[in-house]
Amino acid sequence: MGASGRGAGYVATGAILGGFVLSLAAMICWIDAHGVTAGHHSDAADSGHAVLVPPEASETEASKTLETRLVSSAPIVRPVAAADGEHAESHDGGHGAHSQGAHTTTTKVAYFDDWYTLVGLGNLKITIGYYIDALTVVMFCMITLIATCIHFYAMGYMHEELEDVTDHEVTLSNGEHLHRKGRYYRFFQYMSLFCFSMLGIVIAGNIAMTFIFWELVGICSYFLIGFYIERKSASTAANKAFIVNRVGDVGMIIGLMALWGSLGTFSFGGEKNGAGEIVKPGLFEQVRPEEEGYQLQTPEGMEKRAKVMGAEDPAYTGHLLLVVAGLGIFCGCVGKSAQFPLHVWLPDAMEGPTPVSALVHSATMVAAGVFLVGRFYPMFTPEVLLIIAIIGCITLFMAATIAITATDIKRVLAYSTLSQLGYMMFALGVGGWVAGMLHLITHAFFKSLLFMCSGSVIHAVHTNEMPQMGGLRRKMPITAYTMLIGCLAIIGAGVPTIVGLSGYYSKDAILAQALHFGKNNAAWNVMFYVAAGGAAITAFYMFRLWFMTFVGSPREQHRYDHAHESPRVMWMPLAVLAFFAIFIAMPADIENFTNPAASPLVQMLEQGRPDGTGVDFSGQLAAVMMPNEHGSHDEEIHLTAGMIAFGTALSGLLLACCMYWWRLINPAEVRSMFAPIYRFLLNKWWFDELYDKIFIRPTLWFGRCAAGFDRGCIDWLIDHLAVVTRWFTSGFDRWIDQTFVDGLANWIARKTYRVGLWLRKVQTGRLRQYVVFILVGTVAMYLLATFGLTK
Amino acid sequence: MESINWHTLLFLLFGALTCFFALAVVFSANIVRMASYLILALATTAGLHFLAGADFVGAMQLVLYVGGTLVVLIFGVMLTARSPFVSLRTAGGDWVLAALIGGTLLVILLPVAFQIGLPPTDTDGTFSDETGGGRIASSVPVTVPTATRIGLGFLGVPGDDFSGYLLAFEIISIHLLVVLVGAAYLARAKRRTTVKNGDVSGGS
Amino acid sequence: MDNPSLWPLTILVFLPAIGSLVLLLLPRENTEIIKRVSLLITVIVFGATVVMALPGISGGPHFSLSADAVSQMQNVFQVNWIPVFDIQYYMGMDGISFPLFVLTAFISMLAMGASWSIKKHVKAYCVLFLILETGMLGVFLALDFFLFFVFWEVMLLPMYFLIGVWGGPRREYAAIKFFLYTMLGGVLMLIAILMLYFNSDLRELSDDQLVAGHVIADAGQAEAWRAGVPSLEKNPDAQQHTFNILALQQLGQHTKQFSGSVFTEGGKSIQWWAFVLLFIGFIIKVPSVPVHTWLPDAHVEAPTPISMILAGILLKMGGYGILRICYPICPEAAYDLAWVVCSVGVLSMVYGAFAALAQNDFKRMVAYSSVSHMGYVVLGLGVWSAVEANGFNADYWKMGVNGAMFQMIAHGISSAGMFFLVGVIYDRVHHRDLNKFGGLFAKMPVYGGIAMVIFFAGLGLPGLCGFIGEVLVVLSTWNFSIILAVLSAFVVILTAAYILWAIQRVYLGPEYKGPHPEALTPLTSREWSIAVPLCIFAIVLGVYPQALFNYMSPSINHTVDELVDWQKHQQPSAIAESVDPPDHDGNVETVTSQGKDTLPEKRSLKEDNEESLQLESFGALPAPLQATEAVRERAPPPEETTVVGDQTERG
Amino acid sequence: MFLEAVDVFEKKDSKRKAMIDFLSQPVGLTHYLIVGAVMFVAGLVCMATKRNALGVLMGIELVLNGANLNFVAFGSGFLIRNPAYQLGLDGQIISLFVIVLAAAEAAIALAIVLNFYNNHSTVDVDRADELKG
Repeated sequence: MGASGRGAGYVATGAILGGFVLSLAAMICWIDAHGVTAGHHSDAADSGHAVLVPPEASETEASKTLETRLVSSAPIVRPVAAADGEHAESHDGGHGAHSQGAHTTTTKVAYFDDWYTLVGLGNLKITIGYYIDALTVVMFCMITLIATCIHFYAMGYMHEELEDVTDHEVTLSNGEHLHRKGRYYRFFQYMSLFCFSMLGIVIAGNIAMTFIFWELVGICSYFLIGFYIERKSASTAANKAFIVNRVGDVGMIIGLMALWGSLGTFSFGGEKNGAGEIVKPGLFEQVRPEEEGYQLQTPEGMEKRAKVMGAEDPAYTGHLLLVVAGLGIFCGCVGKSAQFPLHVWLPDAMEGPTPVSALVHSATMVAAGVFLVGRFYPMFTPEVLLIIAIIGCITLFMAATIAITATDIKRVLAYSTLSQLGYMMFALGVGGWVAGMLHLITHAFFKSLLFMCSGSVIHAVHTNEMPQMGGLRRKMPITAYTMLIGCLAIIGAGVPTIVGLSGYYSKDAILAQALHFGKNNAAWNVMFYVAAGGAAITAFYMFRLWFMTFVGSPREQHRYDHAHESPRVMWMPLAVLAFFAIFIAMPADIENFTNPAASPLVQMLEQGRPDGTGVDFSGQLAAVMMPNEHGSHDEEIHLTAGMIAFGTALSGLLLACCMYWWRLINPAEVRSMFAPIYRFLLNKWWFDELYDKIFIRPTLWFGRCAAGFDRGCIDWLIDHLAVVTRWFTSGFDRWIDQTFVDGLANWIARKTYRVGLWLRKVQTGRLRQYVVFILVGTVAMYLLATFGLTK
Repeated sequence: MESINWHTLLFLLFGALTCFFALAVVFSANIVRMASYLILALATTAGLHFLAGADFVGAMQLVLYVGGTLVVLIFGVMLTARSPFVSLRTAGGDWVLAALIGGTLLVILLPVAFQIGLPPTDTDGTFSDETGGGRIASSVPVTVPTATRIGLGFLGVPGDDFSGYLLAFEIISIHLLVVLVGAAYLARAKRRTTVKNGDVSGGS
Repeated sequence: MDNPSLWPLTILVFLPAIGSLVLLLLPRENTEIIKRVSLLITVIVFGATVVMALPGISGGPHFSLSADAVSQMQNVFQVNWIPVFDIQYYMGMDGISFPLFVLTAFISMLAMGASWSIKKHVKAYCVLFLILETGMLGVFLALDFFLFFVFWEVMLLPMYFLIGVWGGPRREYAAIKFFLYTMLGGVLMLIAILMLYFNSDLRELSDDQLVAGHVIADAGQAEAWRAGVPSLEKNPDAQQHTFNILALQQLGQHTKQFSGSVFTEGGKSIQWWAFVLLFIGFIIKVPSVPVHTWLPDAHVEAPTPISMILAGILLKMGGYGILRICYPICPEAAYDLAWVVCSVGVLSMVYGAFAALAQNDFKRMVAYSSVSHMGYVVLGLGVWSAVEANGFNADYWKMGVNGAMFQMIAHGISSAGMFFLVGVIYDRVHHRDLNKFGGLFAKMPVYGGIAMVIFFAGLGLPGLCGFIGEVLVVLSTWNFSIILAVLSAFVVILTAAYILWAIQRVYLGPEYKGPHPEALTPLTSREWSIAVPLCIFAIVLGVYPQALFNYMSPSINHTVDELVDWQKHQQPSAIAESVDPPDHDGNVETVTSQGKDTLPEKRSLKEDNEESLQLESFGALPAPLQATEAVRERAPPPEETTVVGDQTERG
Repeated sequence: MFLEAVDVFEKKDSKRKAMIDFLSQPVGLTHYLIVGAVMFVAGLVCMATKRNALGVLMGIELVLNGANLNFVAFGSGFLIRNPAYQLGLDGQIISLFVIVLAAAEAAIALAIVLNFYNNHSTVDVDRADELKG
């Protein structure tokens, strides 16, 4: 293998690096055209750029990052937005001055068109296209940057695969360990395919294309989780991941059907004809028409569909269809983002190599669900958003509690990922679009950092079990301190109201919005407290992890002795990511330094905010009011939420210090004190067992029933029909002779004899039984005479 | 308030006693007690016969049944009353079966008793002049001796409410004779076969 | 009649049969030559079909993609065969049959290539195989019902022997089961054919319809044709029966000939019974639950190439028959029973997937997956979502039918591939127990990679052929029935489960657990050259499905449009209700009486139809005299015949 | 208080009155038939359940007596006034015959039982299954 395998790594890394460079260029173009923060471009000429500068450059580059596999038929790129001066100005002013609701009527900038028609049947088209707005640009940069880091890292981490590998986790039937060829090249092949698919989701111009790439990232994830195909646990985890994702996809398909059946298009922005005119309004336009000031309304198509269905109240049923569509799409996101109740696959997915965990199962793919919720945000009714919030809330709490007891370092991180994804969903659900997206970005950085640090540790000590580590800080300082940065970022460490790590900004925004939501919907106020409590738990388990791994005395001297700092190709990416984990969300503006909203990232995201989602709006079916996100920037709310977040995180951190650093509290005692809860958490709330009982076994049982029904019932019937027929036809003559002619006499004789024998049994010779017979006979005759004869 | 009808009271007494003893026969396990209850049951039946105006039959019941047949039976009891046979237990299943069938029969018979005992309807013209119909007897029964008329009947002289029974009477007489001879023959001791069959029974 | 396509198509269809005659002359011992000759013949056939398919090539019959021809029947030829019964040697192709025709040639070629592992009675095998191919090709081209039936049965017998002689241990059982099932289907079909035949009367068609039914070449010949047959007025009983499928379609859609009751007055109509009989016959072939049990046995016992043929082509005939025959000839019954069709489809999908989950035999698993995948086809054909309420919008139905047709082709590729892949390892290790495999990926990496592509195509992964058909069918179902749509969506979980589980058990894992591990050698070049084209097609159709839709869609849409036209004529209540009653109160009388009086004289049937339509629309008005009659005759639109006019005279 | 007492008294009184009414009713055929039925059924149950041969005999006596009682009742002029429905003296005569035959039967049966006892040393009828087919 050797050189050629290494070549695969170079090619893949080079490609993704190129992708990053192009994304960066695209971002620069974007900023050039539309500005980072509108507030810094106060002159109208600059904002006029949006129209004047033909954005082909950014366009083609963005498409190139798709590794240019799709033939772009020279798309005519035009901003949909009528970005005339007035709009742009109010847009700018709105963000810069951070005034509430000012941007509600502005139209966000988005470029979209179709490249390629996959299936075109008359009016109905399934296409491959693009939809580019600020969110897309930011996501592109984030994904390619992290992917580049991880590719570099993987070149170091996977070097064993360059030569023949002995897999110590697989024991053959002859007792030896498996010896196989290295699969370095295949790893990078899958990684590249994954990056392609992931970018495809981000750039997708319609929900069907999203679905296509959705499935593709699913299959890449399947390959990567099951990378060690010889390990039974790995292939099982891969199957589990794919199948659980498919469960979510069913919901997504249902959502697609609901959209397709009534609206007849999947396109986000709209379908264009050759001249670039929109011939069919996109989903967003249909749900939030520009003329209506982007207010959510039931699209015409759904009401029509409801009428066709014979609904008594088409408006109501149409709205229901919209809810179904939203919920369906969200189902897909639940599967992909491993939200409750489809979260079971993600921890198992840690069977894959650690770079995979870092890239696929923490930073990007699982975030695709959150991204889709963000992308599809205009379509969600408040009812759906409420459900999203509830699901997110459950997930963040549940996963956090499980993470407390896990001992596998990657699993702790996996559950922490779940929990953080829950935060994102929760943020989106309570109306915090920017908060959720911001957390998506920041989380991607610090979580991939954490995973890569854990990979570095695993690489050094060859175990995943934290109880076998300890004191590694001295052996591998870079890893330890970058990981510390990651931990601080994830718990949202920072000085309240002044400055903090990236997580500080995103988490504060989420909690502020949650508090804001709770203030508007008293019934759901509890979710804020759950989220705040989750922050404490997060701090606790993250530092439990860090202390157990890096602090104290080595628990296994042997492993400690062999530990070493990772090579440069591995720690360099750590440093890069650590840098971003600290600074990515920080305000760049010195004047506004303490204002979180002044961060360029936040400003960029604000640009990508879906039209019409920044205002208060309330539900039709459920009594819920989605508060305007800007309301959460209110000093009172924001300060309260920030202090609560700080306090909870600090308490969790202190508890972790007490238990694992200062050793004031013995964890074992705590464990035994809460033995039932501990068992409950250790067994992951018994979800696997539960699903096994209520889904897998019945399904297999039903499958066996179906197969058995085929053999036992249908085939049996057929076979016997055939036997009967054959018997009937072939032996018909003989049968007649034997049965009717010869047989009759024999039959009578035999039957007489039989009857005699049978009657003999009645003659027991017992006097008393005879008496009983007489009695029975008498009664029977009487009854016969009474009821039988006298009719 | 009417006065108590003593005829009814006596009937109820005797009827209840009869039923009670009959059931006692069924439910007692000991053969000697069964015999005693049977005597009492038959005796009270005789009382019922008297109350129904059948004085001769009642007397014969007492003389022949209670005095004759029962003595024969008790004789048999005493002859065979070795301890294992005094109380032979019946299996529970048999009880259940018997109770089931007996109950069914009773359920059938009792409605019949009510049906038959009830007077024909008034629309039945032949009976409309009678007071109370079939069920209601006169409150004070008039006892008419029946022995003479029965004797006449047996001698073949038909009366206004009975036929002649000379032939039947003769047949019965012959029958009794034959029975007595047969009984004597059957019951005589047969030493030889006893030993042989005793072996068989011992073996089984 | 001028039949330029007669000889080329005849030669094409019968080339395999002629080839089998040539094979008879070859010595039996020289098996290699026999196989090569057979392969050569199949390659020639496939090459010829490809030439026909390619747009740029002219000369000889080819499939035209030009706008005026693409939706129509092309390369039609008619020769009288048994004139007494108007049986013709009559073939043609359109976008529905032609892709299947090409698929047949393609899969036959690959299956012949896969036949090298056959060692027993090679000559007989090849002869039967070629006859089978002729039968299959003929079925897809035949446009005469009788001819269709003949090909259908011709195909059956070689298949019986191919399973029964060259099959596995229980081959006789499987062969007889296959035979009996298919015979049953054939018998039902025959009954239906005769029912339709004896109730048909060509004379009622208008000139245009006669042309559309290829009874006459153009409208100018109509006079001559009418002169040649007994006149309808004078000789109403001298019916001109026909086996012409296209003419029968016209009859079914434009006349009321198949709407009479069969058994009792007011009972189910002729076309209802014909539809049911034909449908049962075709779903046996598809096969759908509950008449599917021949398939697993036949597949398990059949040799690999025959499994490929079975799954790749034979199953498609059911779907083809439903689309070509059931729906256009019996539209009324089809509309009536659409929910049955769809339910059968969904049931098959769900049931097949569940059953596949429980299998331990690799081939059986694949066989059940076929049942499940073909369920999509039946479902897609059935989603008659064009109703009055949505203004007869047939877009979604068209999408379903297109999806179903695509699924047929895609399944032809993926399932043939799957069976071939199973056959490859069966040839090596001689068992198919899923639990006794493992680690094949490491031992046979190329094979493993190809298997991944094919199996994921079966799973419906985007970018591979299985996805397009499934997603189109499932998406189109929503507008027909939400419940069925949701159920069919859930099948994707089961599909993923059984395919991934099978992959895990066979290809993944540390080591091979079954017997003969030494026999697991990499693919030979022959096997490679069979598997790779399938892979390529799976990928090409997955990323460029439009290539296929260009051929199929116009014809499919044309068929669907015709049915929707029929439906519009059937449900004129919308038109009638929109008319203001008082305005036409007088008109009702006049038009009605006029219609009744003049109908016998007016023999232009097109007018007749319009007339009756008009009558129909006015008949809905509350005219006192007509009220009761109208109520009696105007039962629910799709079930009961609604035309007042010419129905009565025919009797 | 007073009212309650009256109430109680009335209740008691009504019960007593019902009792007296019942006793003042003349006896009818039904009464006899009921007693006869009870005896008959008791006899049958006795026959069916007693394993002792003499118990079975006693059951037969009960059955016969039950039948006898019916005969007498049907023949009684007190119970049935309508001559068209009564057996008259025939009933009594038949019951006399029954008594006589019962005596004869008892004698014979006893002889059989004794013989059986001599041969088998038991009176358990379940042991006498020589009639078994």
